[in-house]
Amino acid sequence: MPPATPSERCLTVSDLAVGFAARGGTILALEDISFHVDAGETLSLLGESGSGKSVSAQAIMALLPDTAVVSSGTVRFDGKDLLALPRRETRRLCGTEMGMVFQDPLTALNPVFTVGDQIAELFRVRQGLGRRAAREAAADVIDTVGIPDARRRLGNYPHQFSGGMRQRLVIAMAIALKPRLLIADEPTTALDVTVQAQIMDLLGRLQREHNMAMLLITHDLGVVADVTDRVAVMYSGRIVETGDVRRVYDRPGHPYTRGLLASVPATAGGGKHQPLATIGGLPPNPQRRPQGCTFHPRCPFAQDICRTERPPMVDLGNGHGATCHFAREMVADDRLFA
Amino acid sequence: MPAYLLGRLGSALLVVLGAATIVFLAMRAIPGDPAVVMLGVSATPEQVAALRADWGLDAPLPVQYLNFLTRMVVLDFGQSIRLGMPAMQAVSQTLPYTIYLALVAFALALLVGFPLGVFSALQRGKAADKLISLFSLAGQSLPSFWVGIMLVLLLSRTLHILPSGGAGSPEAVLLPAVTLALPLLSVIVRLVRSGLLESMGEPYIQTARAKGLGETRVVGVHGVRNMLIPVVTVVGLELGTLLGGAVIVETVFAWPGLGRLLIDSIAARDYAVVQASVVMLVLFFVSINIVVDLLYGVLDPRVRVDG
Amino acid sequence: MADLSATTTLASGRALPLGIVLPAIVVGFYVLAAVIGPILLGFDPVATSLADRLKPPMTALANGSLSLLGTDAVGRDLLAQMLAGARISLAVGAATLVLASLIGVALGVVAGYWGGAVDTVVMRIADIQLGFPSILLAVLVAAVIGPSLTNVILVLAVTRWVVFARVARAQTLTIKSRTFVDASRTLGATDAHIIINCILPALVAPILVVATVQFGLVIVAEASLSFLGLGLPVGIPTWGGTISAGRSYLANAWWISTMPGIALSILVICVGILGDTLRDRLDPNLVTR
Amino acid sequence: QSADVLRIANPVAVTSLDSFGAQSADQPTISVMQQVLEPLVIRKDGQLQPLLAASWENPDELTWRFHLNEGITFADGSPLTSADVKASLQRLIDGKGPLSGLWGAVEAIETPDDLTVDIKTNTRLGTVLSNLSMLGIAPAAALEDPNFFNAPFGTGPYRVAEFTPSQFVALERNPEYRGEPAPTARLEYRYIPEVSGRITALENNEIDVTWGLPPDQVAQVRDSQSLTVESFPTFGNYYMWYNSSREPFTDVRVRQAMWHAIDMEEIKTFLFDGTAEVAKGPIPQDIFGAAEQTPYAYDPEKARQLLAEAGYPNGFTTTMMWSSMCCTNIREFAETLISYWAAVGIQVTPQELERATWLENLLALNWDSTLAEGNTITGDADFTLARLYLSTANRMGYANPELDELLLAARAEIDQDKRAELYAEAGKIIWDDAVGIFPLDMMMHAVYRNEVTGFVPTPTGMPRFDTVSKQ
Amino acid sequence: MIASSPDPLAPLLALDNLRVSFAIRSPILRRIKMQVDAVAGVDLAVAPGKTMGVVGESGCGKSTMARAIVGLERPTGGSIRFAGEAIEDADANARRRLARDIQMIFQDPFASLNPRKTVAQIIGEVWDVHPDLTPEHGREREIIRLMERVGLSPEMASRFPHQFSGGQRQRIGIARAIALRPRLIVCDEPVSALDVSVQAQTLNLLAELQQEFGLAYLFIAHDLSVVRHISDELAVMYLGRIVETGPVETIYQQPAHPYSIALLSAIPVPRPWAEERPPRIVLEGDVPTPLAPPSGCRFHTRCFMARDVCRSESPSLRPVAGRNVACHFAEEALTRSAPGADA
Ligand SMILES: Nc1ncnc2c1ncn2[C@@H]1O[C@H](COP(=O)(O)OP(=O)(O)OP(=O)(O)O)[C@@H](O)[C@H]1O
Ligand SMILES: Nc1ncnc2c1ncn2[C@@H]1O[C@H](COP(=O)(O)OP(=O)(O)OP(=O)(O)O)[C@@H](O)[C@H]1O
Ligand SMILES: [Mg+2]
Ligand SMILES: [Mg+2]
Repeated sequence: MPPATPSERCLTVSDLAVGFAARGGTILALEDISFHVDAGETLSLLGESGSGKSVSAQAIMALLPDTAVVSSGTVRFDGKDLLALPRRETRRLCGTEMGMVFQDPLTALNPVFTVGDQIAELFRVRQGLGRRAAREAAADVIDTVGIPDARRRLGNYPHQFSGGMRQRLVIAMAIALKPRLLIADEPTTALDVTVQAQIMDLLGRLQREHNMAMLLITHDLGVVADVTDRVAVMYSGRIVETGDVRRVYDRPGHPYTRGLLASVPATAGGGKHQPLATIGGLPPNPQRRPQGCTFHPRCPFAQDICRTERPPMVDLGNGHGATCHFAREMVADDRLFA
Repeated sequence: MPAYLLGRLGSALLVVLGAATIVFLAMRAIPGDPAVVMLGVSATPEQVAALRADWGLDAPLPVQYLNFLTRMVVLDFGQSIRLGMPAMQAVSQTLPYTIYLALVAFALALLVGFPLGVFSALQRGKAADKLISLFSLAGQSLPSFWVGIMLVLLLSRTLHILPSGGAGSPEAVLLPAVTLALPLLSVIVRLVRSGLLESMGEPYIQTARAKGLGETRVVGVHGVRNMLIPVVTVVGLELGTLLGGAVIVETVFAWPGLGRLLIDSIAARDYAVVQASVVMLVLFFVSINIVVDLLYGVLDPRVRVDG
Repeated sequence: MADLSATTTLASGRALPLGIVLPAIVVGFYVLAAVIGPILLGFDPVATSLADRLKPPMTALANGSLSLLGTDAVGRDLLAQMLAGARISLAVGAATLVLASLIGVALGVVAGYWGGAVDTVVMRIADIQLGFPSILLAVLVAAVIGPSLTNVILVLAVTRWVVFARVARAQTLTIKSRTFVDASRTLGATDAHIIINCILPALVAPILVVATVQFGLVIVAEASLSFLGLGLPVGIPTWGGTISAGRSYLANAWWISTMPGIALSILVICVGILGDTLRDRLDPNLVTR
Repeated sequence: QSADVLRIANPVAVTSLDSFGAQSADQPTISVMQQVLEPLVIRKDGQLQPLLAASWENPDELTWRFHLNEGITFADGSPLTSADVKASLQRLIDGKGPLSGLWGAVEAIETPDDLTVDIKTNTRLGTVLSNLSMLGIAPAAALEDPNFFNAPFGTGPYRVAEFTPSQFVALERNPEYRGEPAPTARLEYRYIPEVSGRITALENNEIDVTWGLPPDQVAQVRDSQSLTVESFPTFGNYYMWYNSSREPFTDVRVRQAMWHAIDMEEIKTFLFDGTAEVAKGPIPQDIFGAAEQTPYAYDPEKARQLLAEAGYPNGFTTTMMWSSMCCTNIREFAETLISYWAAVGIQVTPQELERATWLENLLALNWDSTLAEGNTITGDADFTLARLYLSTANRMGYANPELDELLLAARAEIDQDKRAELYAEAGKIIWDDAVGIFPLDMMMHAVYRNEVTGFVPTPTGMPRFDTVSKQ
Repeated sequence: MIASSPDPLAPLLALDNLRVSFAIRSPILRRIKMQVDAVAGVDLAVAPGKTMGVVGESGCGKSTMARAIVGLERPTGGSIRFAGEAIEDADANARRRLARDIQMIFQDPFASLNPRKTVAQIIGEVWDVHPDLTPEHGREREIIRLMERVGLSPEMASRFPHQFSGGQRQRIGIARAIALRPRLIVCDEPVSALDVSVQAQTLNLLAELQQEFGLAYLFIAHDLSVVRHISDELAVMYLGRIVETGPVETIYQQPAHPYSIALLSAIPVPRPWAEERPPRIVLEGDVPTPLAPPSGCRFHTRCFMARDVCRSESPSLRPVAGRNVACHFAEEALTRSAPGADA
């Protein structure tokens, strides 16, 4: 990986491991998670349901539930190790330095307070603004996320907004205090295609305006391609591949990434009525992950070594890496993407 | 809103009417005759008949019923046989005591139960939580007359801290209020605890945390406010039954409330007072329900009727 | 789609937590005591012994036996009386709950499933029931049929059905709008089929939970009826009856009221814990009263 | 607490102060009102003595003439006149309450002058004096006022200052009272139904005096340093009636057998802590007209033998009902009796009923046997015997022409000594025929704090406090 | 079975001006506040053995239409014909008969399975309701056969839904839907809740089943790539109406309704650099609520081509270039969406 100058580096996660206390032992939700996001850059965490994307975000924002145990790793933000700080200190960075957009805009807003109150609360509590000034500021933010008639709508309750507008409100809240890092956990999953396009546009615009670093969490391969610089693909609590989007998509170094890309019906309409490529089997139970490469039971290329040895992150050049014993062979294989 | 209120009032009136009819029929269906109760062992049929005629009880049932309903409209329930005064006067002399007792108990339940529930939720799974849970479980289902008796035994008889009964001194309300409050308090503790836990699991709490708000504010403002909705619904209902539950507590503590009046009046087959008490109790109950409904609208903007 | 196997059903053979085992043992002990207790230590309501009256716990009686928990106002052994009372109180509790839940579930399901006028009528009746002083009801029934076991159960069931009806109705409302009910409908299923196959099974857990809370309340309510002189006939011992009878003797024989009170409390608390644990395991979202 | 206020706890609520109507026989009402309204004659130490009336005579057999004392005034300053007496008696009769039956024979009340009242009857009425002892005289003008009974007054030492039905009554000194003013300025009655509540309140100095304790709790209170217990006989007793119109109680041997099965002495000693008297007649001995009878001996053998003779060698099954609100330890008492009967093979099912239901059953003769408490409040045997034991009253299915004759003759007898003899005879029949079982005569236990002095026992069971003071 | 249609080209299912409205009651008032026309006059035809894809924004009435077809909602107007027979007013008995021909697969594979029943019971419910259709070789064997057919191991028959993954649950739902050998399956977003890899498996299964049993699908989805992959015909819905319908490739290659244009341009594609795409059109504003639909053309509030006439006059479906479009300016739109044209 080309070493980025430390000044532009915004967030660095290294060797993060998070477990959950559960009946019948701990669930290791994250293992060996390392990635970084630079200022003005977008990193996408891509992966299927349960692969650990949200837990990663929660770990950074100190939002993990009490049952979670961070067993190792560091999260460096602004030179500080957030995991070493008391939770209270980390929280203090939330809102001001780090903002977060949640998946479901309906439930992410408190239903019993007006949106004005909820946004103004940020200014009042975090910046000590007076009631009126806070409201003014709130109106301004709502305006910047493109909700018309902002001032009047301050007094409305979340249920009086449509899904897309709610998501904009959540975004407004996340960027209100101009954080340097924005974490967006599946910000458009609950939305329609056309609205999704609006929201992604908005996020892109805001990111450029504020030169924010953005960590975008999604399971939609398409969304990633549009707005992302780099991508990290997660599978069963681990990052299996990371690198520049185009490189990863065009030349996936991990069979899982490869399978994922293949199973999307081609938008171009090719292969109509042809069976889609699929990944056989099921994701492992996090309490009983297979030995060696966690993907090996489902991997069409699995060899003996995959069953016994955990593959290291193989450097494929230009910041592209994959945790597969045969990553180089994968990249060299031209069968899939001619 | 007025239309809504009207509809709600309409159904409330229906409930009152239903209760009134039932109490009217019930009093006449049960054995025992007011005249006989009054005259006692020596009652002769002639005496009984004369008294019944005096009280208008010799009229046909439908006539009595109609009479009862028409006069009920102006809250006139007739004369109390036992007390020699208008039944409504008897009720209005005792109802304030019951309402006072219920309100003190309610306040107590709220002031103690609410913080205890919040505390318990925040301490989830810890020893304090378990202890509070046990306490609330006990408080919810222990017989209030037994609790009352034990409280008297302990605080009044043994420690001489509080008066054992009556409404003579200002502190006399404490023991009956505590006894009456205990079940409600326990319900509140449990509701608040589970409500807060549920509300704390909602995504908007994560949002609040992600805003960097202190945990106190997250719990105290965002958590508590949402938890109020289920709590108010149940507590409102319970407040209504608090009045009914007062019967036993009033007996144990010689509290001169409506509950005692009701018991004594039933025993004396004092139709007018029983009818008045029941109608007033039910009226109170449905009013509280309406208030709760309205409050619900205040607390939860999602059900607010706009425009 | 979190790990769903975490929501283990009771049937799964995992080690049961103390929250179930301990209270279950206690409740089992009560049931056992109720069943065999009276056989071991018979209670004869007419075996009064005036010389032995109001004896404190651990007193040797005139006939040489030891009274573990003392004697009552006519010299009958309190322990024997409580054992016999356990049988009655438990029976009353169980019978009442069965009756109340049958009525409540039936009405609640009907109201919730068909809604509209039926719903309105049932819920208004429930309102009347809730607002109506249950003591009057007790007097009514007691007076009309005379004090009897059936009566007490009837009165208690009538005052309890509303709770079950409400839960059943609420649950029916949510279940009937669930997709799997739609799925049954698209198969052409009739209302009866849906009620039997979709609604009723979903009611079992919440009703069971409500029943555990109500169990304590019902036993207590029976006691309260006895306290007001509307309970079971004299000569049929119940905990409530004993507590109530002992209240005039608080000054000189505290044990008469206290002992059955403690026995009752322990049972009620244990059943409550069972209910809580059950609720946590069966339906974490159910808010019960 | 001020020595000028005596705090009294009622075991039963004072529901009304109208002593002329429904509550005319109501003990709590009379108990308060006897200090407010005074009768023409009063029963003192078993004797009827003049109070408002100075003297009386019978101009003829159907007329009772009373001469009122001169110069007596009501608390409002108005003088007592014969019109007040007439109005009061008339109101009692018109009130149709439980005492109005005592005056069924009255034909006219006349007031020849301001201080003379004539009560004319259609038959001879021997009970006029004892009946009058229950009639407090209220001012005629005030009786017209519907609100009078919220704060009634009369010629007595106290007048009512405050009244909340069922809760609270306060009496204050009557400034116009002709005699020595009552030692305590204010009497406050509070209703505390629970025994333990009353005792606790007493111990905690929340009240000064109460009564109505169960006999078996008295010993306990006696031990208390700060309390005094006064126990004294009353006009009240327990009785257990058989429904003599029903099998097997139609047979006198059965009735007697059941009596013989019970050890009254043991009941008295243990259940009543010795604070009751084994009955020696159907009414307590202090009542006018009572005569001592020979108690039935505790003799289970004899009981069995009598049963066998009556055709029930193996006993029988029957029921006994009572009112749950009857009296303090009625249930224990009943259970004890039932145990005794069980010992001679008679299975008695207990039926504890609500009072109204009990009364309805009682009047309908819809019962086998019943246990109850009676109080001859007038202190005159007629009140109990002639009201209840006449075959025309048909209270217990027992009909005996001889008894009827005696009782009617006694009521019509103006000569009080002769009356007493007739009642004695009637009492003996009731006793020997075992119309019911008369187990115990009740004692009253008044408990007060040691500061209280001057309490005078009242056999009516309705204590008065116009002689009581606090130090 | 309902009389088999003589003409193989006649539509199996035909919606004619179908309307479904809901009365909105305020929560405590219980009185009708307003009317939502969730489906506001839809014409649609599904050919036997073919797949009709339906796309549209959330809340545009797709599910309501689907539910009306299977009888879960009562239409307030228009007609539904199945194999030529009007079924919109079918009573309970007729519905039971229809259930043999029309089945449904639901979006949420978890919610659509009774959590208290085993897989065998869930599939077997079919014959609880239709005992007369119980296969000769017995229920058990048929259940096993069905499970095998949809790719579930028969040992799992006694498991409960929560013991399955999302994809497996959806297979259970599919097994139940095909148990009666229906002719039409209404699929309401059957793969939306599934991860891409599982989605592919499910789509493959549906395609196989169609081949095997000659099923017709009404396939609702919001993922346009999925719809394109599986459908023969396409209907684009907007606010309770169909704005464009026709052969799927025709529309994809050159949409003729501005909404279709925007929709297709907004599809995120995994490798945009590898495809030639029309320029992205990001629509302004939000979807109007069906409680107060805009006058005239319902899309005019967000339309980048709207003129005055659009505000007043509601366009009806008309044939344009091989498909039906409801737009006053379909021809113009067509030129805009022509490959290579600038939007
Ligand atoms: N509070 C928790 N307790 C126990 N396990 C948890 C908890 N939260 C998450 N997990 C587990 O951690 C793993 C990762 O979950 P996470 O929510 O990060 O997935 P995700 O990638 O965000 O999936 P999705 O796309 O469904 O949101 C899962 O196996 C999940 O079961
Ligand atoms: N039972 C109902 N009562 C009232 N309104 C309803 C009801 N069901 C649906 N609606 C309304 O009808 C409209 C269409 O809903 P429908 O569920 O059919 O949309 P959809 O296209 O399936 O959306 P999605 O893509 O979100 O599933 C929506 O506005 C919805 O709010
Ligand atoms: Mg997630
Ligand atoms: Mg839908």
